[in-house]
Amino acid sequence: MLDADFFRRWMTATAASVDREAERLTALDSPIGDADHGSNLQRGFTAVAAALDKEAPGTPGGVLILAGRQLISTVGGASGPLYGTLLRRTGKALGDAGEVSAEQLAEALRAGVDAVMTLGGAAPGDATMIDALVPAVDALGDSFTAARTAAEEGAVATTPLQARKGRASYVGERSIGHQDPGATSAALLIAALAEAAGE
Amino acid sequence: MLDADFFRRWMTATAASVDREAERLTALDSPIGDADHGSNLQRGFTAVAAALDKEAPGTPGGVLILAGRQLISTVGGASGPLYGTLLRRTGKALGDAGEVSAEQLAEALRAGVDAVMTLGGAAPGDATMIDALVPAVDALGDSFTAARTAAEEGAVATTPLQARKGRASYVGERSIGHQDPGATSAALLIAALAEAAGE
Amino acid sequence: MLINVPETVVADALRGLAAAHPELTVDVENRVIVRRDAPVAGQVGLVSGGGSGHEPLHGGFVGPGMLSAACPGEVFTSPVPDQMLRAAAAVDSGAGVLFIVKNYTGDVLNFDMAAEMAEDEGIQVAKVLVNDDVAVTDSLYTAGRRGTGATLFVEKIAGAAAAEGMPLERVEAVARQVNENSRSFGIALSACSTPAKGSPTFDLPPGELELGIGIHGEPGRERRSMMTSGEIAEAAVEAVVEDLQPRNPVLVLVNGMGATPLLELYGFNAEVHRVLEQRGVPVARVLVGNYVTSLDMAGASLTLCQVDEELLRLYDAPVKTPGLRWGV
Amino acid sequence: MLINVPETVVADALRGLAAAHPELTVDVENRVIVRRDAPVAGQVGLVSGGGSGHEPLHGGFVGPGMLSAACPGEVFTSPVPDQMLRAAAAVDSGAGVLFIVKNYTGDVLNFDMAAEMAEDEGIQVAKVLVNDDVAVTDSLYTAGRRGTGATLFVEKIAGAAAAEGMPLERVEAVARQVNENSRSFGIALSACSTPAKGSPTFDLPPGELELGIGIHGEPGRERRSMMTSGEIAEAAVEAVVEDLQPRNPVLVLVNGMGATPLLELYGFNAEVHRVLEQRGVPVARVLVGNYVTSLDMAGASLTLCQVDEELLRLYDAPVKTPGLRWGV
Ligand SMILES: Nc1ncnc2c1ncn2[C@@H]1O[C@H](COP(=O)(O)OP(=O)(O)O)[C@@H](O)[C@H]1O
Ligand SMILES: Nc1ncnc2c1ncn2[C@@H]1O[C@H](COP(=O)(O)OP(=O)(O)O)[C@@H](O)[C@H]1O
Ligand SMILES: [Mg+2]
Ligand SMILES: [Mg+2]
Ligand SMILES: [Mg+2]
Ligand SMILES: [Mg+2]
Repeated sequence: MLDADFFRRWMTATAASVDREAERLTALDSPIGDADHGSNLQRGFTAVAAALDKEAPGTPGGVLILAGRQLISTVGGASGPLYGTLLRRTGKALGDAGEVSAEQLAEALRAGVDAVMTLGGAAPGDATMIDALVPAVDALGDSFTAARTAAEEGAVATTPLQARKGRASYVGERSIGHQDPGATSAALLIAALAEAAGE
Repeated sequence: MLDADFFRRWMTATAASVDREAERLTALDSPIGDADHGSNLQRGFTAVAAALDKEAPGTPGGVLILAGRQLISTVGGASGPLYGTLLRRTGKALGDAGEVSAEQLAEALRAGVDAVMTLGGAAPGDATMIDALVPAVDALGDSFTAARTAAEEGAVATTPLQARKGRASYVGERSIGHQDPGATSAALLIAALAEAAGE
Repeated sequence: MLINVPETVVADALRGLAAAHPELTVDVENRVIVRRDAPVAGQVGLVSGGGSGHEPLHGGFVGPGMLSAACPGEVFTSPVPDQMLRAAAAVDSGAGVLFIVKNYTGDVLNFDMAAEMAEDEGIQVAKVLVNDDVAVTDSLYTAGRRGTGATLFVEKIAGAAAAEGMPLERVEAVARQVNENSRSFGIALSACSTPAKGSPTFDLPPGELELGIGIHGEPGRERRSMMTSGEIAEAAVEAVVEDLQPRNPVLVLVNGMGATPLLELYGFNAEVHRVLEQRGVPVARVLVGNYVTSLDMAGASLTLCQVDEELLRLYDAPVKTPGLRWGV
Repeated sequence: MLINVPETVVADALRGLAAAHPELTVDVENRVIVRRDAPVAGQVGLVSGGGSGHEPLHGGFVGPGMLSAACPGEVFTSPVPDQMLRAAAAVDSGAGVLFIVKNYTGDVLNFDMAAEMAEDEGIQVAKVLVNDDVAVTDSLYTAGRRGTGATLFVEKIAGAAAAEGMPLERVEAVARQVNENSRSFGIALSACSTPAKGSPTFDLPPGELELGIGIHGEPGRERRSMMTSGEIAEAAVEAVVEDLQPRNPVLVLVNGMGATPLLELYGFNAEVHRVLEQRGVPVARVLVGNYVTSLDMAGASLTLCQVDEELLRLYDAPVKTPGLRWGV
């Protein structure tokens, strides 16, 4: 079973990996976007880590709702509301339970990803974070490691696609050949989940 | 004896050589000035050549006065009034004569150079056009070729000097090591004189 | 760059704005710029905002006759809902608040969230989306047309409508009318450098240019080898006029992206006018300058806004902001 | 560059200025920009001019409350006497004309020639030389201190004096007083490219800056490795304040050289104010923007102008020009 501590570890592992990869995320956002994805998420997850330190919610749902709110209040851009909604909705779906199973997390995460798709209007294949999140959720039934691999493959698979949502869509066909920054950061989020699980 | 035609040839030869060397003059004006000396003189001597074509003054003095007026009316910058005054005053000193001797020209040119020194306040050694003009006038008693050589040596000799007049003075000691653009164009003017004399 | 560290660029600019403009209330910590006399009784409040780096848009357009408040985000990053909520609360006199939102996923999502939160607090909110950029043609398969230069016209004209005491629905309708009658097209001669990245956001060798750029340092739709100012004007006017098909006189905005000298911008304006005249498009008013910028990008954009008599009257109405001022 | 060919850059810009500003009479062929209602009966005419590439200076400062006419030369090249003569004739109402001349050999010589010619035609001419740049310290061995940012203050305040109907000697005295009480210092983060040369006028690698630059693309007095905005503000304020030793409140101009984003300029303004406060220099008014530019140079200059009550009143007086406008 996964407790609040596990979810805190997930968030701090995400914060650490976003810190490490911030330059790469921004660089990916340069040729097809506005060169801010790395600093956006860095700002957001630094705030998340600080808030969790300070408030230390006692339930998995509480951790993710707090994290999502922090992202919404500190990131801005497209990724702030989208990642914020992802974590908030996932957290809400987890309810008040003090511990949750991997299956419950998978189900809740699917609700979160659905909310992101509703909010942003992106479908798989549009070359967005969705392309990493959906396969990850699908694979989560097997293992965290499988989810990580699926997310990473999903991110890489955005490279030949033409972006149809977000800023990258503005460059039209010129987005082809570039890996989507949001899909890349989504893979980091899922990798951090595996890391929190010790996998 | 030198007639109006000789002075026209002097001016058109100057125009041609300024055209050829415009980029170099502008490049010299870049590190210590405002990168316009070549285009300034090109504009001016093109106008001089056109005016001489149209009006064809019949005396040496008339040619230089017209040329000087054209420079004043079309060049602007420091070099416009200075070169304009040089030619106008030289022309005035030549008076109404239909032909003048090389000695008369040397004397008139000295009056012209003096007028430039009065107008601009520069003395020899200040790293300006004066550093090419004064030795040229001094050598003109010998031959046109001697004047040309003296002007060229005078121009080269500005390189180690610190500019004390004009824009180049603003960069202070950093003007040391750069040949003065105006001294360089003055050497072209004197070289064109030798060319007009067939030397 | 003339900065301290990338992290404090926006806060530093807000402190400097406060020092220069005592007629604005600048909340540096919460990143909200409000005209000092807000809320103005009986007047609709106008709130806009977006990523920083487009100055004077939006903070420079706060003041009588234009915006009531602006929310600057990080560079090229839309602000967060908390900012818009705070701004709405500061400017609502009870007559309601209009959010003017440039059409970018981030701006739309954050303003949407703010609108929900504001309505929860009893503030009546209307929203208008600015989407004038004709370079984004195929909006079915994109995030929709971007909001660029027309934002200035929407903010100016809706600001005048609010200053006249029009009710929220009217101000919103006017703003929407301005947007629907505006189209823009931008070109870049160089990329810009964001403080965070420190180097150009994309590679544009001298001698080449990008057609159909936005205002966030993103490359355009197409790369070409260098064109003359006249050829660029032809391309821009064609793109805008073909899409807008104006029948009435137009407001013309010849906008610099940041690093293009005014000398060149005025020269470009001459070419734009030449082409408009050839096409028989009557010009009502002209604005030339750096208004909706993209940091230190070299280039320009053209915006045309077709106006009827009411819109023209509102455009001409007095405005007193750091970035745009006339009649007062 | 956004140009047709280097040869027509100035003429193209003048055509574009004419298209944008019907309130100005723009003589494209003879290169003179005159306010449409000139000569204004009973008022001294104010004429300035200089090389192009500094826009909005000077052409953008023509209008009620500021210049009567401006003469644009080629890029960074002072105009020719014929232009000033024509301008003087156009604006002289019989009350005489003041030439406002930035201190550069070329400007001085050409305006001097024009003044002689104008007086030959019976126009009373006075001249004021602007020489505010403290970077040029050793003026015994140079062409003297350059004229830079203070030109804006001289033109604005003398313009207000003329608009009040003051006689030529008074307007001249006011202009001289403004100049004597003004000092400037500039820094560059990049060189500029002139249309004729097409590439940067000097080499300035990223990560280095030039202190003590002028406005003609010339390098400065000293090269340094990159400093923070705060450190640059300290250097600029120190240079200006040590030379000016102000006792009265000052007008502050935080001026962009052309390619520095407003975002950075406002951040720089914050630092300037911090340092002024530390030094106990009281600030009367602040102006932040690209006013006295050097094409696409990145960088900024600081100008302080110490004012008494009369100068401040004249500074605050209405002005209506393309580049500076308030009170009307
Ligand atoms: N409508 C959308 N639905 C899902 N994801 C989106 C959408 N729009 C953008 N994204 C994701 O957001 C990423 C960009 O985030 P970021 O750079 O932080 O924001 P912005 O685009 O506002 O600068 C994209 O790479 C993409 O994965
Ligand atoms: N006071 C002066 N006396 C003599 N020559 C001068 C003086 N000032 C400048 N010059 C000459 O003019 C040249 C520069 O001319 P130019 O570049 O055309 O004008 P500007 O300096 O106005 O841009 C200098 O290289 C120098 O030789
Ligand atoms: Mg981005
Ligand atoms: Mg020069
Ligand atoms: Mg962004
Ligand atoms: Mg010059």
